[in-house]
Amino acid sequence: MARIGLFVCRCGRNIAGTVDVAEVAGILAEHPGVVHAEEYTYMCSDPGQLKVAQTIADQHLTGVVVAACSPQLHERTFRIACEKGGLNPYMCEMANIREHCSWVHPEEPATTEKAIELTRVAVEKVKHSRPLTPIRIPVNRRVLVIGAGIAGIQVALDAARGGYDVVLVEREAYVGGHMAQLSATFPEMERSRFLLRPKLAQLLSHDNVWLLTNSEVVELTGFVGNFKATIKTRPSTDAEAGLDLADEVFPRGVERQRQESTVEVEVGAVVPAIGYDVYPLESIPEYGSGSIPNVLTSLQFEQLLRTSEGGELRRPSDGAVPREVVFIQCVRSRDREHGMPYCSRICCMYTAKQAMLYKQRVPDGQAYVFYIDIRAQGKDDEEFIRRAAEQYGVLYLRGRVSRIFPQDGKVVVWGADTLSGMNVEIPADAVVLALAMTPAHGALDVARLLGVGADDHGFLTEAHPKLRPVETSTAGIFLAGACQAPRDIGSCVAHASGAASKVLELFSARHLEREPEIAHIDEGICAGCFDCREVCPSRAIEVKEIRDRRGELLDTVATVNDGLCQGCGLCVATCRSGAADLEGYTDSQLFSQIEALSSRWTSTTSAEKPGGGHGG
Amino acid sequence: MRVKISKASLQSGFLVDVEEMSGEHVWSCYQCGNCSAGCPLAFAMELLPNQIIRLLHLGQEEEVFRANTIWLCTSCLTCKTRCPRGVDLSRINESIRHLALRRGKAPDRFGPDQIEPGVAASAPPQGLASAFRKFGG
Amino acid sequence: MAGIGIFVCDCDGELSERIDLEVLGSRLQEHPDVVDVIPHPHLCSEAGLALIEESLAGKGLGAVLVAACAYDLYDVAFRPIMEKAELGPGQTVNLDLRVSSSRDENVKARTKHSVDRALALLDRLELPSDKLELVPEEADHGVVRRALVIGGGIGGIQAALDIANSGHEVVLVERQPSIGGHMIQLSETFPSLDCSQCILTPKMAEVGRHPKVRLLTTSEVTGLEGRLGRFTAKIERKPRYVLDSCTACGDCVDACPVLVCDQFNTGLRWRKAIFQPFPQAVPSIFALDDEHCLGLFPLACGKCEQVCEPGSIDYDMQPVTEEIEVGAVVVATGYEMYSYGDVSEYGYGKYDDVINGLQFERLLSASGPTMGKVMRPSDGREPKEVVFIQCVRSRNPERGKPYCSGICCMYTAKHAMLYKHRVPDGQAFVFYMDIRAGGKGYEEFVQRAMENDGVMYLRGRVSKVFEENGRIVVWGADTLVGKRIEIAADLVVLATAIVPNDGYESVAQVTDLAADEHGFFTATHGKADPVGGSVPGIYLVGCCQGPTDIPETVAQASGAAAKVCALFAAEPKRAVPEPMLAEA
Amino acid sequence: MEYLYYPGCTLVDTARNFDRCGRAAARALDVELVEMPDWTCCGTTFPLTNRKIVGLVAPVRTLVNARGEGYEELLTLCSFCYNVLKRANYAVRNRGDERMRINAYLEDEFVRAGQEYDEYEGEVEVVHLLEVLRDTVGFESVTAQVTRPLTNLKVAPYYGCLLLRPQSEIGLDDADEPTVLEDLLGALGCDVIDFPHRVECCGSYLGLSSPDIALQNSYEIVHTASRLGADVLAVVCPLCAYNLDLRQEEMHQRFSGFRQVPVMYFTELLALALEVEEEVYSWERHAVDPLPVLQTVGGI
Amino acid sequence: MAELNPPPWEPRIVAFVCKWCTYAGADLAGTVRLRYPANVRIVKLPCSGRIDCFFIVKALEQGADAVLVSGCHPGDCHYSDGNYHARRRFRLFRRLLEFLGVDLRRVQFACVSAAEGMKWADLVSDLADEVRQLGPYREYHQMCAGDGTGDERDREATHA
Repeated sequence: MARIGLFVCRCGRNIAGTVDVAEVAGILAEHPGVVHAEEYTYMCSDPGQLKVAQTIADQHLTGVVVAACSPQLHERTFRIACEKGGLNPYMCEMANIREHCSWVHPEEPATTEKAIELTRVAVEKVKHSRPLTPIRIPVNRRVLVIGAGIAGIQVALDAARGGYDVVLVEREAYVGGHMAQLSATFPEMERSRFLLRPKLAQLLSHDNVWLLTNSEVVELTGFVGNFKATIKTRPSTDAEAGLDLADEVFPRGVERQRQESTVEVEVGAVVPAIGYDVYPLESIPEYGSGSIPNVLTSLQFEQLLRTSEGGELRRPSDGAVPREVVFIQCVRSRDREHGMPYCSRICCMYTAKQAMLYKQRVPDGQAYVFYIDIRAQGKDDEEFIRRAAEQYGVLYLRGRVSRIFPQDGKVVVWGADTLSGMNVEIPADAVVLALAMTPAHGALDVARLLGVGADDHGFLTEAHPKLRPVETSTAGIFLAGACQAPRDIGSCVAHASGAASKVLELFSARHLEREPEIAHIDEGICAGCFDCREVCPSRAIEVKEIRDRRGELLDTVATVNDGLCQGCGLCVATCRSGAADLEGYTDSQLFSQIEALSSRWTSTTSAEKPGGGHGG
Repeated sequence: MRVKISKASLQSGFLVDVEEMSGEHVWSCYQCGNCSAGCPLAFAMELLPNQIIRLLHLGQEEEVFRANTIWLCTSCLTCKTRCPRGVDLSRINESIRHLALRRGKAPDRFGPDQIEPGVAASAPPQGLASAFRKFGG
Repeated sequence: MAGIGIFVCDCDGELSERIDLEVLGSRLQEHPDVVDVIPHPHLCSEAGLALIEESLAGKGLGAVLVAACAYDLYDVAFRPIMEKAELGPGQTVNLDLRVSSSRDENVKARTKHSVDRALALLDRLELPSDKLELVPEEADHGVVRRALVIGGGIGGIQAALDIANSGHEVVLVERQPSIGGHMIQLSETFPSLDCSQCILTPKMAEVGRHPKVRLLTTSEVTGLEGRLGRFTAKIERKPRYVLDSCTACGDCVDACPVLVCDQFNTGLRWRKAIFQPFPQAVPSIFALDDEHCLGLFPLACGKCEQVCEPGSIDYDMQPVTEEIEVGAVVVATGYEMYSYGDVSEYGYGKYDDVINGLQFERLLSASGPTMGKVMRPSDGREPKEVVFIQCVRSRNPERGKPYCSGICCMYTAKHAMLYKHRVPDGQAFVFYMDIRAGGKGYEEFVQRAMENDGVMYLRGRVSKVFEENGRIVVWGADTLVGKRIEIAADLVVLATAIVPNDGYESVAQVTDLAADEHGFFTATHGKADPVGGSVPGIYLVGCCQGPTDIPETVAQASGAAAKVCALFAAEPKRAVPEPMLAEA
Repeated sequence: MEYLYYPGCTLVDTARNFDRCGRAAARALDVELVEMPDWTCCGTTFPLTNRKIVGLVAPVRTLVNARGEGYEELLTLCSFCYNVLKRANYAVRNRGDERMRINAYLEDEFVRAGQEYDEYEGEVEVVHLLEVLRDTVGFESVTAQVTRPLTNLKVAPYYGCLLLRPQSEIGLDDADEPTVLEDLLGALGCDVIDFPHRVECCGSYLGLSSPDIALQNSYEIVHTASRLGADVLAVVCPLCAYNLDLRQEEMHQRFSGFRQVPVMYFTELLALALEVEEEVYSWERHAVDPLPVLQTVGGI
Repeated sequence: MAELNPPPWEPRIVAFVCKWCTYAGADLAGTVRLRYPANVRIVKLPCSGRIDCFFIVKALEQGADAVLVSGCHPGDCHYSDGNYHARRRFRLFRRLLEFLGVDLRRVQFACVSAAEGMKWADLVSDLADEVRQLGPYREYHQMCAGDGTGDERDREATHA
């Protein structure tokens, strides 16, 4: 006979403000199988958890229900509390009466009634729960890093220094990504390649790092700790050899595939660090769609700055020195109508940097910057911008540019200065566009390949924006750098190291404990139709042969690979004989939950109550 | 109407003169508007104090001269006191006044003849003297 | 006896552009133990390395300082040579000449800074005489696999968890009676608007119960000797006057007669002299505030002791100092809001209804002094018009701090938004200079505040704030329409500048970490090594090195953890060779 | 104690009652104000451009003469004089080239007049009576000597600009949150109200050059004071007194619902509280007669 | 007296949602404090692919006036294609229900991602309104109850 303890959380006023917590506890106290019901201010607090553990011991509970916030937040907390009290953690369920109830409904009887029903559902579920024990699976302590830009390099470096094998895959023929193409970094004003060099040198000096350029991951199977990646490598041309920063720093160079090849690598973790691209200039008609000479993208300008180091900066069209250069920020950023709604974050700073470097190259030149807001929130950034404006005489104009057109050898810019309230026209020698930062081309394919989420734009989605910024919703796959959101180099490096620490954490033990909420198949019932095998997305269904004493094959039935099964339950829904079931979501649990929602229970709440809320 | 901006217009002698005379660094201003927010006389100004500096940035000499702003600044230093960039607008305005006077862009000079006798009697000498100073350069 | 040799790299002229290497050399030459200063245009080149090797042999140097670029490079290029010459970590140290490069433009200042750093590092070198200190059995490059984390805010918590979950011991030191830092004071967090306590308490609880984490609250680090891989930390554990047997029942609070201004609630509420800062506190043990308790010497009260059933009150508790060996240190000392004192033109501290952002967080917090009801501190009325002023003493070299405080734009947008959710018929105004919404979903968030919640944004600073018959009058400007703005508000919220937590001075003094003129610690390199402190083996997380929002802080914390774990990793040799290649 | 006193043009002319009250009150507190012999104009405005070195001649000459009189301090009652003299002194002390140039002028001038001259380096200290009362006499001793406390006289303190700004060069008090005037009035027993507009500008010389604009501005100030229920508006500068007091009749005509408020110089209130002899006051010089309110509220 | 003027009837809606997308979306609706009617009761499942058609029948039988099934958007599925299998199954199932004479307006399918708190709130509000128009699903309840009435309160009486 079940002995269930119920704990209803007030969560300060978060729940108690709209739900009559006392009534929830009161009514459920009468529910069959419930032997203990109480309310408390903060169940998640140490004393709250202590209550749970204590009551389990005192009341010899066989199950616990905590009616509080979303299980996404505290299920683990309370399951551990139950363990402390000597109860199998999987005999604990939560009823979400905050996110799904108190926060979304006004204060009225219907809200309390809903809270009561949700709690009852949890109680009924626990009655049909079974004790479960976590599954231990081995971890292959080798990491696959996709993308050898600064973020990828940093992840690889940290993992290698942690003593683990690294497979670093780069789509291009060279490593270093965009950073290798930049002139200098802000606000330090140091040659970008000088910063990249030592990292690369150290990375390649580790003999547990395997760098594959010209390569792409074409398939990924398996699961956390036990992935299998298929990597396709293009043959590299002689032209490519030597171009690479890697050759610069690494005396014996990087060995390159001469013929196309495909390899399969077993890894325990995967870190996509696939970086970013910029919005195509071709699709910006009002700025000439790339047809106007001397209208450059910021990356093209970086190239100019890098190559003109020490010398004079000359524009590509006619080799003339541009005396007046207009920089335009937020091109297709913060522009939900024509481009990207988000802010590309780094443009303000690199534009200021480019303007300053330009002035260094062309001391008598004049730089203009069109901006909407100057976003200089990083360390030393504000001071950097002030230097640009005050010491380098860069003229900042607050406003967008509506049109650019060529006119007798000049590029005429029509913009506004919203501070003086005037429209301005600048005949410039060159225009530099800070194009929106977009996800790298093919980002969505990578997302699909790895089975991680991506937002509407194609930036890969982190598990939680605040507290899990480098993890994905798929165990064993972590994010690094600008593929998650636009960020500058420093932030990329920190973010990458963050991803690396998750890898090191995962690799710190040879085994990983997995949630036991997975499917199992009753061999006694299984008819061996293997429909389940067809639908299983994680290829977890295997064939098991049943033989008699003499080894004669009697039957083949389906069985579940604990390591692979992710517990989606597709097989259960598909199985016609009802041999399959899903721990934590068994048929008996679910049917009892549905019955708990039956209208007949409403008799337990007072009859005057209107049935439901009217929204707000 | 669209204002043409170029290196020439920016590096106009005007801005140079103002900086030289006032000893203030006009480019220190980042247009936060604190000066305008606090200026007691701004209600009567055709251009706000921060707009004066903005127009200096853009080299719009005529606009600056045309406005009554510089002549209404009493150098009360409220702006300087609260300016986050340490710009002393009173010095800038005084410099512009002088340039205006020199270049004949000033309104009629304010002199003894402009005061009605009645006022003159009750007016504190310091008021008269300072007024003549401000308008007489 | 063998002295110290110094190698100075010019990194192909990169460094002499920023630092006067001549001066550096001559100043270091003056150090008593320094026998030779050897400059070279490019130390990590073949020639450079050769030079080092022969000088090590020829001059028989007892210890070496390499003044070059990032620590990363030192590790790969120079350490092998040093080890070949049998110089352990104690005899070699690397000075990153770029530490101060990104700071002001002036070569002189940078040179001086570099000299100071170098001298500080020279004192950390152990000359052969005290070389014996390396005990053979710990010869796996003498790394103590235990980390010290200073500061129990979100940064410290995350770093501690990541390190501990990788199987290493962590000592987490926090000055307050509970961990949680500023984040636990916040109501809801941008841009996802999930409630700060809901997402932080699980982590706090995890730290509290983690077998690998030793949590020392009401404690401070008072000393740190040693070097990368082997520090000895002195930790003073201040008396809390309440024993661990405390069940947090709260009987003592009812008994305590002393009312004290509640710092956790930013002075918007009273608490007792014996208290728990907030309900979810970890550890959930009360603390006795000895400044105000009447029970301490001479014992005049003792009421709490009388009512305490478990008998957990101990008035005679004394401070204890213990020494702990650690291999690495993570500094996460966090921030504070710009002090009350001199925001005179806004009447901050003069008028009750002029408050700062952190105070408004408490007003919004469901567990705050008003249970989440927005009301004016002065008379408890619900404010119908609220003015938010950004950049108060930020971006203000004249009267405050020259830097941007980084997070105000976003939390102000959040404040305005949450205010509108609480007071639908209210109006929020925001004075700003630039809206800095550079982060995932930030721009969209601010747009939402403007469009969905009708928050009025005004681009301009506020010159003056004063009280007039019960309302707070704000004199500001809108530089876009070129008009002066006057708003008679019910409540004014100032986004005052973020400054380093006042603990930074003692930490800086104890750790030798380089800090900028504002007290923020400087990273080895803002881009190449954003979490590395200027002392090898000490890492920086979050606001202690500059204003940083929560996601960035968490990423940095994990980043620092990665550095620590890599350092602690068993000697980096390849794991069992499994077949990497298999023809597909 | 004894101070060399610099009255300045206005205090011996349209505002001589302020001056008389000042001297008498000071005497009552044993502060002897010795008028500087044949003083000349302070220059009225401090030159704000680098090119106008000439503007410094007048104030510095005054300071040099003060030094000649053998005094270390020069005391003023008028914000204009105080501001100009103090800033000029600051310039001489802190700006090398200006010191050189101005000394060159003066040396030439003195030598022609047959006097010898040694370079002035800012030896003289410019002080305001308020400073002396606060720092030397001390407000508590002022209170002690008050024989007729101005109890329940609601006074709005008004500083204007020149007494406080620029803070870096004047430094008499915090430019945004000054207290010296409140403290003095408090010492006299007045009921000091929190007056938000106390550091706004009165309109200064615009009162003469652009009377209309100046009027709107000063109306804002006076009207606020009267709305806040002030019986008296206390000022420290004769020009403020002019803009705020002498034009209230016009305000009355221009703006409906305006209640006039008598404007008094701080020296007048000081004198009243110390009960100095009657002849120093000349109430007829006030546009808004303070007597009625003084009698009803101040009990005078 | 309650019996004399019974409170306005309100629909009961049972929702079967996957824990990765829709459940999280509903959580989001909570964290951003959106408002929607309290008629819906969520039953959490790992994936919409776990949903057995009998669950839906059972829910209606137990007195639900409508059933909502919601999972991830195509391609978003945490298990790569669980939701796709689910959709295929439901297409078939809808035919069956139609054949049985079940009013399909009372069995709805949707996709709500973890980021779509607003969509969830709107979805529930609209469905609640729609079902309010349709009125209680007496026909089906009677069919299941077997007795003549089938209206909840009557059945309560019989149970008592």
